[in-house]
Amino acid sequence: MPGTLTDIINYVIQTALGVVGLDYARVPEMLRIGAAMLIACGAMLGYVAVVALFFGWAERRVAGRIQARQGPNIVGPFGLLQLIADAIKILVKEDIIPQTAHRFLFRLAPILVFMGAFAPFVVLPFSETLVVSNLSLGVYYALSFAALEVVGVIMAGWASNNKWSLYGGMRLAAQMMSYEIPMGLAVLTVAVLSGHLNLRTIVLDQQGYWIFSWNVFRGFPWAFLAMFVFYLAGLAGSKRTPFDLPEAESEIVAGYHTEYSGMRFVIFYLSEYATMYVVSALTAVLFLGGWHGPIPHVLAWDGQVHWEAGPVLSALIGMVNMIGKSFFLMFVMLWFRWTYPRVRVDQIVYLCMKVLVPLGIICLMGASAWALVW
Amino acid sequence: MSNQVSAFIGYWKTAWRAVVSSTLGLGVTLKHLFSRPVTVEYPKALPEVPEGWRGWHAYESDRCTMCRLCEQVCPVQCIRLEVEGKGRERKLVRYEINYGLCLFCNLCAEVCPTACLWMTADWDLACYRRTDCTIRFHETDPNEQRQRLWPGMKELPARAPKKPREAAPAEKAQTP
Amino acid sequence: MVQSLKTDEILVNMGPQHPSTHGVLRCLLKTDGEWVREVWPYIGYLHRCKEKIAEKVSYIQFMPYTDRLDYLASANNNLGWAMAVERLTSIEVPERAVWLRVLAAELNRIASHLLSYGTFGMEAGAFTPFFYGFRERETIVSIFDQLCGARLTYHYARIGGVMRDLSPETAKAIRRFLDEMDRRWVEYNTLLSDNEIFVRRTANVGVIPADLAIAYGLTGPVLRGSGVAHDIRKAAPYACYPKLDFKVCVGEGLKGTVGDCWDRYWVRMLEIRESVKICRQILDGLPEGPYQAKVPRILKVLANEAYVRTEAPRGELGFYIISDGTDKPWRCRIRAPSFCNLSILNRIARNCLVADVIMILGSIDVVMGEVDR
Amino acid sequence: MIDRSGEQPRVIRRLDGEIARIQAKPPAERTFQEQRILSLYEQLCEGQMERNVLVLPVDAVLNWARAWSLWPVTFGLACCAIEMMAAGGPKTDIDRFGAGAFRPSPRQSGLMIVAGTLTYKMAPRLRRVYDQMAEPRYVIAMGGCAIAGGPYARHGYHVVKGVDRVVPVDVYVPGCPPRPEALLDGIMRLQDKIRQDTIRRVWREGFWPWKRKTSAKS
Amino acid sequence: MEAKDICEILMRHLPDAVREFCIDTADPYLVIEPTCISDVAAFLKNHPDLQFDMLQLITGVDRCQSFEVVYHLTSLRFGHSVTLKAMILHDRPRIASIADIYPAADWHERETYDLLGIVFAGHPDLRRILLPDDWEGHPLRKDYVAPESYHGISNAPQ
Repeated sequence: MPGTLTDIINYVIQTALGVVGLDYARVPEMLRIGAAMLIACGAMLGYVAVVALFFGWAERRVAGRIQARQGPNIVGPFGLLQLIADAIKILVKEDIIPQTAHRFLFRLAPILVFMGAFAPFVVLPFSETLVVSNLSLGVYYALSFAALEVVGVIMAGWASNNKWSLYGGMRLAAQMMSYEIPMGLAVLTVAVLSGHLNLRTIVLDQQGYWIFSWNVFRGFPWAFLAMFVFYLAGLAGSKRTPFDLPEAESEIVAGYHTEYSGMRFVIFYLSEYATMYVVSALTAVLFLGGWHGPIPHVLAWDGQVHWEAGPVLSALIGMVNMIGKSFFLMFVMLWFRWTYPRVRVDQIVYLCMKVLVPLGIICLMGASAWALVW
Repeated sequence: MSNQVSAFIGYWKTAWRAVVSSTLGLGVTLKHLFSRPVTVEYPKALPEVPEGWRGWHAYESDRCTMCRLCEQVCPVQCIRLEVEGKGRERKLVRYEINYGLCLFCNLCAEVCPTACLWMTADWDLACYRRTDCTIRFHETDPNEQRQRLWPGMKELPARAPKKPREAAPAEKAQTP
Repeated sequence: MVQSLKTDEILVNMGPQHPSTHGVLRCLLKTDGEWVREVWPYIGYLHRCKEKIAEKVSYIQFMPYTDRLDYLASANNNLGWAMAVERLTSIEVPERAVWLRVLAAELNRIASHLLSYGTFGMEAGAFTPFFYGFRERETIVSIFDQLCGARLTYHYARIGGVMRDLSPETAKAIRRFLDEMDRRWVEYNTLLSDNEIFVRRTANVGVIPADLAIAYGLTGPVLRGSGVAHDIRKAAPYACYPKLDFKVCVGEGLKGTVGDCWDRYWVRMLEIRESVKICRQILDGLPEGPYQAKVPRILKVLANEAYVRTEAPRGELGFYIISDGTDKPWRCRIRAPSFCNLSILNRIARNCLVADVIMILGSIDVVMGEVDR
Repeated sequence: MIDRSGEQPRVIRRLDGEIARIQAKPPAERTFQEQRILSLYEQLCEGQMERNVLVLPVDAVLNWARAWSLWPVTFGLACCAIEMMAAGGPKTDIDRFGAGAFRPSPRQSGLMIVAGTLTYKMAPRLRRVYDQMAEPRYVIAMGGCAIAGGPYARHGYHVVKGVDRVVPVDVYVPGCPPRPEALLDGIMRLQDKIRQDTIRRVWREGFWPWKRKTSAKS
Repeated sequence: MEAKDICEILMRHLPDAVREFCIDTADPYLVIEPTCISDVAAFLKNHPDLQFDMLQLITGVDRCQSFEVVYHLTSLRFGHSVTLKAMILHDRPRIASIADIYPAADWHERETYDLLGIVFAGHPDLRRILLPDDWEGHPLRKDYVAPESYHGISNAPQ
């Protein structure tokens, strides 16, 4: 089993200290693993910040071009510094906690929401070796944290003692109850197809004939439908249009983050993009073949291998494939946002329960029948 | 039994219609994504304001006969005219328009018998103090007055000497 | 709803500062969870004392104030006020001026419906139609820039004529815009009207039966959406409408029952196409001649009274003027269509979700400047 | 006022060295736009700010960030609200200045554009929304009605004669309604004003949240 | 159907209601007794060949020594319209409300009460609609003086 990111970091620390002359082996096992894991999570946090900043800018530029206008273009070369200006401004903005709000829960809510959004990053692979920790229950772990985020939002809604936020919180409760089930069914279809819950092995199963070995094409009718079920449920999970009911701007003022200002509001903003990335990356891993992408790792025709990418190069190619697919799927989310109106609360429950769940069950039955036969 | 069947067909028909209409909608936005934006980037490119646009005024005090018609016809009385002296040797002291009240309705320009007050096509008047919104116009030559207020301002388009209106204009001087 | 679960109702203030209340309108919602039991609209946050000003200002000077009544359709308001005063003083208006006023009114109707298309889409959650609507509206507004020198408050009509003649290049610009509007109209429908989510949000929501609409004095697209083919341009033709042929657009319940939000929205979209047709006919048949009759500078009106009604984009706009011989009206009462259309909100927005109240309010399409006068 | 002499004014780099750069140029060949910025800058200096305010480097960064991400709260009252929407529209895109994100709730917004007629019934609401806004907040009074009561000043018994009787106003944009470009001009003037701000003055008033006065907490 | 024969039908059915029929102004109007306004309205609405189903406008006019309440009714079916006027005394203006016959009258009457102080007896919910609830005086009266200040915001011009 090739090492994970923490092994790489461990190895790097060991060689670095070795060069300096300290013997890193004497440090107890637990500390070494902990230090490597901490550094990996720090890197992942930096990656989340970069994704959020980039996609905050991309959202306003794409929105501009779709709406026949320019979008921010004066601040940086292409308006790139716009999000940095927003971030600095909001850092020094006054941070109001309403007197009538519940102090402790008001402060705790954004932390929970960000935890729920950031935790799955540990499991998302970028390439064969670049994954923070290779959990054998990777998919299961990623999905369970979506529920934690919902607890944070409901807490934010209730704690800010504002009728509109209360509505926002309750709406997400209804929404969460409805999108969890189809998401689970779609994931089960893939689990049945590849027989594992470990993300890395799921991707390794999708190796072979270039693109056609992806799950989407491999288990053609079932996995193909399951991808749409998963993606729509993921949209509802990351509160994006057409399911952005919890912070419906035109109906319930600003939804659950009406009373939040300053740094706490940015944490909500950050975690929205984090969940968007998690859903896109999971779709890419489960259905679109993870790091086996348009750029092949190995050139082989009529049976013998002509060119084999080295370990570092294959990690790089894997990363490009993986991030490319995730960013394209996130672009599709932006595209949806500026095209579709918003559904009503009862319509989202109808859609998830009456449309996505039957579809998910059909895919699951089909995939399991197929797995029995082959 | 039949309504179950029709309900079932109805279910799949709406699902199909949803998919088709959504993809068409996506097509429209995609087409716009790659088409040119219509933005006129304000500080770099200026908006093309037509010549007859009703912006803030220009005023020639030497043509003015201090008849106070503009002061009376203005619905909000934002024009203040101060004159000293009597009869023939009246002298204009102050001619002010308060743009905090002004309606930009062009009634004053139409009623002025000697056309000494007319509306130019300039629109930018942002300022920090409310008193700056009242502009004093009592200089003799409007261009020289605008230089004093905002040096470097372009010359006003040369105006033909009191051109008669082409169609049958509202009689100005005629009072019943 | 599980009856046994006794949930107490809370009063929610969809306050004057709310992203989707079309300006400063406050709705007090009595809600049980998301279900709205009662809606009490509170208006008056933009009461600018228009009728008191009408008594203190002369007929000619009140014309710019009518721009600010329904500030999305000021050319229609000018047309109404000018016709009311001309009815009182029986001034004879040259034919070209009448045609030019109706041209400005119809162009303004297109601009007003485009904006209501954009804001209705935004209330449903789609932000893009708002920007497409505004892109077309910018072309109309630049046409009005050349025609009468202002972007929003045109003050184009005068008592006895219009302010400025239609120059040939403005006419060319209008024709270019009308052709482009036909092309864009189809695009708008694929983006919003036929979108399944939008249809689900608006069909069968806020259904107004025809008799209830008439009883509450609704007029305009709100009334025609319920299937009543009442359009003052056809019922009591004024200005040059008898010479123009156009269709009265009525809601037929294509996507749901007759008189739901989608029908009112669809009537406005059809009216955009009708107004494009009308503008083309006006441009073709514009008569020659003077554009302003001779009107004394101080207009004294004998003791008289008249009620003149015109078809504004939101319904029947009426001016009831009582004159007393001086140059100032004794009493001027303005029948604002939005004021009457809004009075039915409490009757139909019951037992629906908060999101539906927003859609019903958007489909009635009120302008607060006109409601509060 | 924009120079009409046909020479396209350069994009004015809005970083902090702007005022110094204009002052360095000899007065003869300053373009009209720069001359106007200077005249308004002098107004600022002898206004309530100190005479020649020393703008620290940290100020430069904070002011640059605040100037370029003014998130307006949707506060459209009347006709000027339509022109404010047109300013947000495709032709004169306000999002280029970073001010396009119209936040629905006052907590997250830093700029309040009072566009339209303020009446007595609406005045307490306006004051409450202003109080709820987070601290570095700015107000633009757009349109004649917000400046001095506009067309309704003489006989309007129910109209407040100017918004500065309710909230402190930073920039006035006259016009009835002003063009969207005039609003953009107003926002650029506000950005000039923001660049004169310094944390030294704000520090004395208690820059950090726990020192803030409690009124904003309501 | 012309205003004249509408007036005749009304004279025939409710002789004591109609005071006079005046045609010298641009729009002819019927002056009716203020006491029987509601049954005139009910009659005009339900009569088979009149059917005035839409109330366009209710206006209050301050004639310094008396108040006038003017009703504009129209029929969408036949296209004709009529104007009714009721004169009421100036010191305590009261008239019966027709909000139960025409639901449209509800808001019109509240506005007339708000701006002119005419009390409509029997109105379901007679409150001020445009002005704030604690506003004194009725602005559209000829003898109205604007207040000096309201809640501390002064009304003095700039």
